[in-house]
Parts: sequence; C-alpha cells; structure tokens
Amino acid sequence: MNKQLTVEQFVASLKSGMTIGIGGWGPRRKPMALVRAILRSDLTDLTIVAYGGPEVGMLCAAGKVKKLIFGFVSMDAIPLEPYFRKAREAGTLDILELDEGMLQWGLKAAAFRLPFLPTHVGLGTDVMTHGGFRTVQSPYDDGEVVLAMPPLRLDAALLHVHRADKLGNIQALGPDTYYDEWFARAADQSFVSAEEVVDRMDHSYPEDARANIVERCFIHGVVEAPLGAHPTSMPPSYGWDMKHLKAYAASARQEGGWDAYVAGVIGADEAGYLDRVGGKDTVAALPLPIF
Amino acid sequence: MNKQLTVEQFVASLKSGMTIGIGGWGPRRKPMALVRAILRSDLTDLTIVAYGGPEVGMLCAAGKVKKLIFGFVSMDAIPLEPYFRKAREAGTLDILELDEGMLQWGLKAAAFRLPFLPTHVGLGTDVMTHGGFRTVQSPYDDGEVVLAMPPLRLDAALLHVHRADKLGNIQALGPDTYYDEWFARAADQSFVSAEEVVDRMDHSYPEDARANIVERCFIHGVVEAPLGAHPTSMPPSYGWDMKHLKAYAASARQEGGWDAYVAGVIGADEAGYLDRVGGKDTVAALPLPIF
Amino acid sequence: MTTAPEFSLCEQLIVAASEAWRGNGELVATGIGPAPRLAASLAKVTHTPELMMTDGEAYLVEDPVPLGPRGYDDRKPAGYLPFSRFFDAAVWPGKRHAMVTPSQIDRFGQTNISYLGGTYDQPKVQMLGARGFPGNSICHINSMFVPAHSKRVFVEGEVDMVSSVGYNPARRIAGATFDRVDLRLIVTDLCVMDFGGTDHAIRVVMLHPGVTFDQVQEATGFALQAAAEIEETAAPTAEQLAIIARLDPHNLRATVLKDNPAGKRT
Amino acid sequence: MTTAPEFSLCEQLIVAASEAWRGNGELVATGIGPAPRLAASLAKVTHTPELMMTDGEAYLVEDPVPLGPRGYDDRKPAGYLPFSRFFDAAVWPGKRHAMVTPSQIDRFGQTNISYLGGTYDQPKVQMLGARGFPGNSICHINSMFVPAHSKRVFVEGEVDMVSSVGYNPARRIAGATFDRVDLRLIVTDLCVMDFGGTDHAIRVVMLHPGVTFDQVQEATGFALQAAAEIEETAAPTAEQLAIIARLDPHNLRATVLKDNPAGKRT
Repeated sequence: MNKQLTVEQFVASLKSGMTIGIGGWGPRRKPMALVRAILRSDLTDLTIVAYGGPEVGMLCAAGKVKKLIFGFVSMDAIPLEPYFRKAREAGTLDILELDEGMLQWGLKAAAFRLPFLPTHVGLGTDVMTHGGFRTVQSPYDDGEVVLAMPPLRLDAALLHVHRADKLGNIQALGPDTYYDEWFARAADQSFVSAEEVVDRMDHSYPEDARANIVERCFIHGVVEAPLGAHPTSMPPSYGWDMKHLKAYAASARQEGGWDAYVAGVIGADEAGYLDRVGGKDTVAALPLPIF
Repeated sequence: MNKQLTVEQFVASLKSGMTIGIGGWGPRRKPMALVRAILRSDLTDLTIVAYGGPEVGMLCAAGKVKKLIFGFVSMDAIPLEPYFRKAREAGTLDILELDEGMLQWGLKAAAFRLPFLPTHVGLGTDVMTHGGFRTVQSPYDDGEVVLAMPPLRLDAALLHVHRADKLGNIQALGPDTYYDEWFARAADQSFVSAEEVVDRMDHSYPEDARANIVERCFIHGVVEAPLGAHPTSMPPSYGWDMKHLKAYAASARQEGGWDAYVAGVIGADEAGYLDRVGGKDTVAALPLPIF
Repeated sequence: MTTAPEFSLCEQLIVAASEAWRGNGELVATGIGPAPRLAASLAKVTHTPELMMTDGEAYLVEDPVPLGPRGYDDRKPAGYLPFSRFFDAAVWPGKRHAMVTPSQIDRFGQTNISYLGGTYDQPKVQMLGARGFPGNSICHINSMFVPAHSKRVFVEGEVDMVSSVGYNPARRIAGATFDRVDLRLIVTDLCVMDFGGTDHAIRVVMLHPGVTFDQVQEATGFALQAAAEIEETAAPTAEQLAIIARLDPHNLRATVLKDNPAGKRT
Repeated sequence: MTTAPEFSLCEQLIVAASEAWRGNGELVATGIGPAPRLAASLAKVTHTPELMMTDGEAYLVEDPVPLGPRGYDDRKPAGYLPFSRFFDAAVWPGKRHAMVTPSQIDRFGQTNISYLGGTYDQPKVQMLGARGFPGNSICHINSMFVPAHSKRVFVEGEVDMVSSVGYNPARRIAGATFDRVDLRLIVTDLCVMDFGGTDHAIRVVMLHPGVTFDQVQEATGFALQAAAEIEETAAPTAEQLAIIARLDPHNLRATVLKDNPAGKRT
C-alpha cells in the first residue's frame, strides 16, 4: 500500500464533472499545489465546495467551475475575491450559497450517510429560499419545525497538511484545522498534499499522533508539496503572501490579467512555481499573520 | 468571578430530582470526589446520564437513582458492575438504555438546542422499541426514515479534569476525554473537579491551551480534588485502582457489604478519603492500565 | 471620573458600542472590524470582565489582544476556540454576542452581506456571501456598527438578500422557533438605536452631540421610532480613552470614520 | 508453508477468525476479547496489512500491539482514534469490522448483550447494556466469536433483547435503510458459519476436524443450513503460530476455551 502520487498522477485521477471539496478557510491552509494542478489540466464542469479563498477565484477565472457551493469567498485582508466576484456578476456560475455552519453540517450528514441533519440555521433567510431547503418536523410533542440540511457528498476532497506517510497517515499541525477532516470523511476519495512525506508516520513522528486529524481510511492519495499552501497561510510553518495576493487581486482589474497570472505565475508545472514567486527561502520565511 | 467551590458548596448547589450527567467512560476519568459528595448527601430521586462505571453502581447502591440513562455500565476488567446489576435485577430503576453513539448524539442535540438529531442507530433493535423512540422521514426525494434521537438536556454535568482556574478555564490532558465536553454543553450547569486549581490558566499553563476541551461559559463551579478520580483512572497522571475496584465489587456479595464500604471507604467527608484508600502517594503512583 | 480633553467621534462610538455587552455574562464577545473589536475589548476590561474573547485566531484570552502588528506569540491563551469548533461551542449553543457591519439593514433588522442588486444567479455587486449570518442571527445575540449612516445602508424596502434573520413576520416559518433572535444595539456615526419600538421596531435611543432626530431620519430609508427620552451620547472618560489607546497602539481606529472627525462633549 | 507440530484449538480458531478480515480494505479491525483481537492482528500482519487497528486505547498503530502487560509507552502511534471520535470517524461512516462475543445469537443474527430473562424493567440477569451494538450492526461489518457453542448462546427464539440488528424481516422499519447490515463470520469452538443461506440464514461453512454437522446442529437452538461443500478448518501454519505467540507473549489465549483443548490436524 503506497498512496504517494506525483501531482500529475493526482490530477489524472480526477474527472470533469466531479464534485470537489477543498479544505482550509479563506486564505488559510489551502491545497494550492493541487489546485494549480487542476488549473493546468483539462478538467472542467467541476462543482466546488469550499470555505473559499483564492483557490475559488482562480478556478472560476480558469473556467473550471460549473457550480459553487460556498459559505463565503474571501481573502481576509482583501475581503472580496475579485475573480469570484467577476464570475458571479457575469452570471456564469450555478451556486448554492450556505451559512458557514450549514456547510460543515452538510459534510457531516454526508460522512454519517444520513439523508439530512436538522438545524435552525437558514430559517427565515434567503439562504433557505434560494437554496431550496426543506423543513422537517420533530416527531416528538414539541413538533418543532427545523431546516433539513441535505448531505454534501463529495467525489473528492483536497487538503494540505504538514506531514503524510505513504500509507496515508497525516498530521496537521497549527492551532486550527477548520473542517478539513469533514471534507475528507464526506468524500469518496481524498487527496492530500503535504509539506513532507515520510515512509511511516509511526517511525518518524509518533509523538505528534494527536495531529492525525483524519484517519487514513479516508485518505486515498498523498502528494509531496513543500510550501504547497502558498500563497495562503500554513501555521505554524509560514504565513500567507499578502503581497502576492494583492498582485493577484490587482490582475483582475487589468486587461488580460488572468492570462498573465497563468503564464507568469501558475506556469506549465509545479516544479518551477516556487522560483516564480520569489524562491523557496522567501516563501518559507513568510511571517504568520497577526490578528 | 470566582467559581471555586468547596466540595460541600458543590453538593449544596444540587437538588433532589435533578438530571445529572457524569463524564468519563466506564472506569475512566470519573469525577469520583463529586460523586462521593453526593453519596454523603441527602440528595435523592436523581436521573443519571452516563457511560457508566463504578459511580453508577455506587449511586444505585446508595438509593440515589430514580432513573438511569446509559449506554453501558462496566468496570472493564470487571465487566459487570455488581451494584448496578443488583438494582436492575431488583427492578427499582426507571431506565432508558441507549446505544453509546445515541447517548452522545442526544447530548449534542441538547447542546445545539435541537428537538432531535437523526440517526440510523437503534433502528431494528429493542433499544428503539423499549426506549419509545420515534422516527422521522427525510423531506427530500429519498424519503428515508431514520430514528429521531431527542435531546438529553441535563440540569448538571460533573467532570474530572487535570487543571482548572478560578474563572472556569479547564484543561483535560490525556489521550482521550470521551464526551466530557458534550456533557458540559448539554447542561444548565457544569461542575468540575480538578487535580489542581490555579488563579489564572493563562498565567500558569498557557502552553497547554489546546487541552481546554470545553469553554468556561459552560463551567459553573470548580472544586479542587487531587486524585479525585480514584478509584477510576486519570491518564496520564494515574491509573485505576483495580485492587480497590475488586474489593468494592466483592462487597456486593457480602451481607452488609455496601454499608461497610460506605462506613470504611466513603466515610464522612472527602478530607480523609485518600488516607482510607491507602494514602496519597500510593494512589498517585497507581500505574496506567495497559490494553 | 473626568472626561478627557480631546477625543474622536470614533472613540465616542467605541464607548457607546461597548455598552452592547454590559451584563451579558459569559459569552463570546466578537467585534468584527477595529471599532467593534475595541468596543468588545473595552467592555471586558471595564464593566463586564466575564466576557470571553478570542485572540482573533484560535485561542481564548482573558486580557483582550491589542489590534495590529505585535509579536505572534504575545498571546496568553486561557482557552481554546478554533473555527473548527466555533459552531459546536459558541454559535449553536447561543454563547455569543457579535457586533458586525452589514452592507444593508432593513426596518426588520434583517441584514445583507451577500450581494447588492441583480439576482441570486447574477448579482450586480457580489460581496462575501452569507458567511455565518444566518446561524448567528437565529442562535445568539447580535448588534451592529455602521460607520456611515445613510439610506444606502438603512434601506427602504427589504434588503436585497436576507443574510440574517430579523423580526420580519412575513419571514417567520410556521412551527419553527425564532425565540433566540435577539438584536440589541445599532451604533452609527449619528446615533445609537435599539429594537425596543413597537413589534421590535428600530428606535433611536441616543443621539450624538449636535445630531438631531430629523437628521437621522433623513439618512434612513424607513421610519424610525424615538425612545421616550432620547439621551445624548456621553463623552468617553479619560480612563476609557487610555484603555482604547492601549488596545489600539497603531491607531487603526483613526481609519474607521471618514476623515476621523472629532467627537463632541455632551 | 509447513504446518506446525502442535497447536491449540484456540489457535486454530484464531487463524480461522482472521479470515473474516481478508480483503476488507482500509477499515478499523476490532476484535473484542483475546482471541478476536489476535485474529484481527494476525489478519493485519499476514494477508491484509491495510487494516487499521488501535492500541486498545486512543491511538492507531501499524504494528499490532501485543496483548497484556508491557511498557505503557511501547506503542508507536501512527494515527489517532480516541473514543471521543469513534462514532464520527469509524462507526457511523461504516469504516469498521468488529468481531464480538454476544451472550445470545438468534437465527436472524440478532444478538444480545443487555440482559437475560425477565423484562426490560426487571431483568433476571443484567449484563452490560447495549453498548455500541445497535450502531455497529446498522453501520458496519460485524463478525462473532463464540468460545462455547451451545443452545444457550444460539437460542431457539429471538434473543431476549435485540441489542444488534440482524436480518429479521419482522424488525425492518418501512422506509428505513438497512443496506449496511453486513454480518460475516461466526467462529465457534465447533465450526465456522456465515450468513450465506437462504435470506441470510446462518450456514455452516467449515467444521473443525472431528466435528460433524449434526453435532453442531445439536448444539444450536435453530435449524442450520449447510454450505454446498463444507470444508474442514485448516491447521495453523508454523508462521501463523509464531505470529500469534509473538502477539500474545503471556499466553492469554490459553484461557479462552475451557481446558484449552488441543487443535486437530486436518
């Protein structure tokens, strides 16, 4: 059992039309090396499920997205993701706009193979009316009516973590891992990029076993991608590249801006990416954001 | 804001007839100092919700329990809890027997103020028929029927943790904390006994903040009780006292055995308890169980 | 307590906004944006120390964290509340009071941060998306901070997309529970309002010095009610200003209101 | 592979039971009790290395942990699976195959560990309570290990309390999904059975050397079916015995079957 893949093998295992969940949160812990591999591929008609950051904008700009299921799309210090915004305002995306809590609840419903999970969230809002959510009534004496969140079943989930082994054991360090494990458990297949891939986690990092946020039965492919979250943040290892994100955002206001970003930054393969964005040492030294 | 209580103040804040949830799992991390305070009190007619260990047997033996809501009652190496067994076989307890997963699901329903949470669990078993659970149908096209787990709302939850501060910030070390945080979030009030109480957690143990399994808004009283889980285990600090548990279990087969346990072990107050069971050093040195 | 010789309107609003959390008990006080965050911090440091606050990331702190650049490890965590348990622990159990700045607010207290104009399928101006607004508004207390009171924010009809629940009877769903919908204060650059009017109507309860009710009404897309006695917003005390200054060492509060106007003594 | 000169019946059962997990893929192999645990460990060490196992406590290990006393920190955790996420991660997503020893089993494969005799309100003999059986049986694969095959275990009617779901059509609830109910092997001291009979009836598929079908039927409270070809249970190989011995250094397996009988060569 060796789950290690090259980034090319990873992208070859996806298909157009798939529903793909992407871990992380806004400009934090995004599996950008995997996303860039999709950007360079022929994949199309994807349904993307995410707490969206720049990956959503990039996939929209590249015309990869048929439908977007999201609680928000934002780059934090740059609140509005410009390419996501363009796609929305062009009316080219099918969408399902969710509350942040509903999104993780839908992933949990999928993980538990349940037909729905009830919640108060969404009731009384246009998230409910536009989303076509139905209600369900408590069968007990209270008879309370609540919203029924349907499962968000994924064909694939993409995550970026600190360490993985070839068996699919992963470790995600840092103070917050958002809902990454639920993306994995909701998916038929999960692909993880990692800062480091070792042969056996128990031989290399047994003392950090509690950082194993999701069990290897939910992990199907492992790709080594040092600094693979760039330009998003990867606490405690490195921060986001706000200068890069600002230039990326600015490109959306320039004629041919996206094409220039693709040509100059995304490039033909991942091998040269870090050089194109300033070099490994510069990226590794990006300071952690302070809130 | 100072939530520190003496064990007497703690027990005075409970009332007969309450529904009380007890954290831990079987013979692990049970808030035994708090349980002993209840044993010594006039409290009665309690509804107890637990992944039961010896605390359930003791509360049954002392006639404190009107109703028991449980997934199991066991002391692991001593699979059958003798006093729980006696009470069941005497037919004196109202009961609601649950699957282990249903129990935590009911606590989560209570924490989220939901009228129910759906699950497959219980369908097709006597846990469903005896428990009077109802079903609910998915409002979506699948129309699937699932069991509706009602909330297990608690008047009080009791936990034992390693550290607490006077504000109610707690830290639970050890590799597993079971469903302790959900007992707390499901309860109107939670009382925590701790191996150590400090003034301010951020001043004393900021490096272990991730051990804060449940937020202080859910913690209402803090009692200092070193070795307060005895005779149950408290990894990584000390193991269970299997010799003690065996003697306790044996007492159930002796005429007047419970009275003798009360007189000789539980005693009149917690102050002398550790001396009665072999002394602080002996308890602190109990080896961790190996599975 | 003596009032300070000089202060900005923003500082005056921060002090007024901090009152939203007075006596709230133990819940997570979240202020989104520099002024609401300073207001929440001020509330915790002064009148309501039992409030819980995060360091802006994953930890709970007992001493509110100053705004802007500082050492990454200057936090002194007392507890843990990462995003990964925020719904479980804070939002859904109702243990939070957030103060936010919506793009639109209507007379029912419904707000919008999703998009402006156009349709759900093709909005004219896309914003963030609903974020946590649907859940926040149905589970816990909320307040609002509006740095530029205008009819663009306080809209005439319903907001373009209802991102958060308000008190609109037409949006109530039979059999559902809206008991926990609890909107408190709206602090703007002109006034302080609450939801204490008829059927939770928005009501002016304080006017900033020199501002009239008519001026507020003029800047609002719907009819406002007036409290029986409208107070004048108090000036910050020297102590309050000192605390604000300590919590905002880079003076980010100077960027909140256009041209950072001076406050006025009551 | 050569067969070993001597082995116990328990060792023979462990080898037979390990077949339950063959080719299961990546799921948590749980064997409750010494023999099932050794069987799961043997499966992982030999034919199905992708199985996942815990150290009996909170961690996942790639090298199965030996039974009984050893150093507390001898574990080499590769992953984490505490009780606190067991339902979320293993049971409810269906990523587990447990082998358990119920007190009663009926012809539908329904089992009981709650109580024997009497009523729910006043049982004659109280046992553990349902534990995780309702959830295990409706969410993931299950097998059983019965050290003393008898009519007390394999009861004539329904079990006294249905703790786990089987294939009883009378217990099916209209509209509910029982797709994931998946009972595999029952390994006893007499035979190996599966649920491959008519409508999932229990069927003898292997007899231990020297045991006849009639003998098994005689010890069973309901009619058994017989596989088209009933095999004789194989003897353990020397390799298998060596692995079992390594994983059970204190020979706890000697206590599993009454008087620890010798196994028989096929």
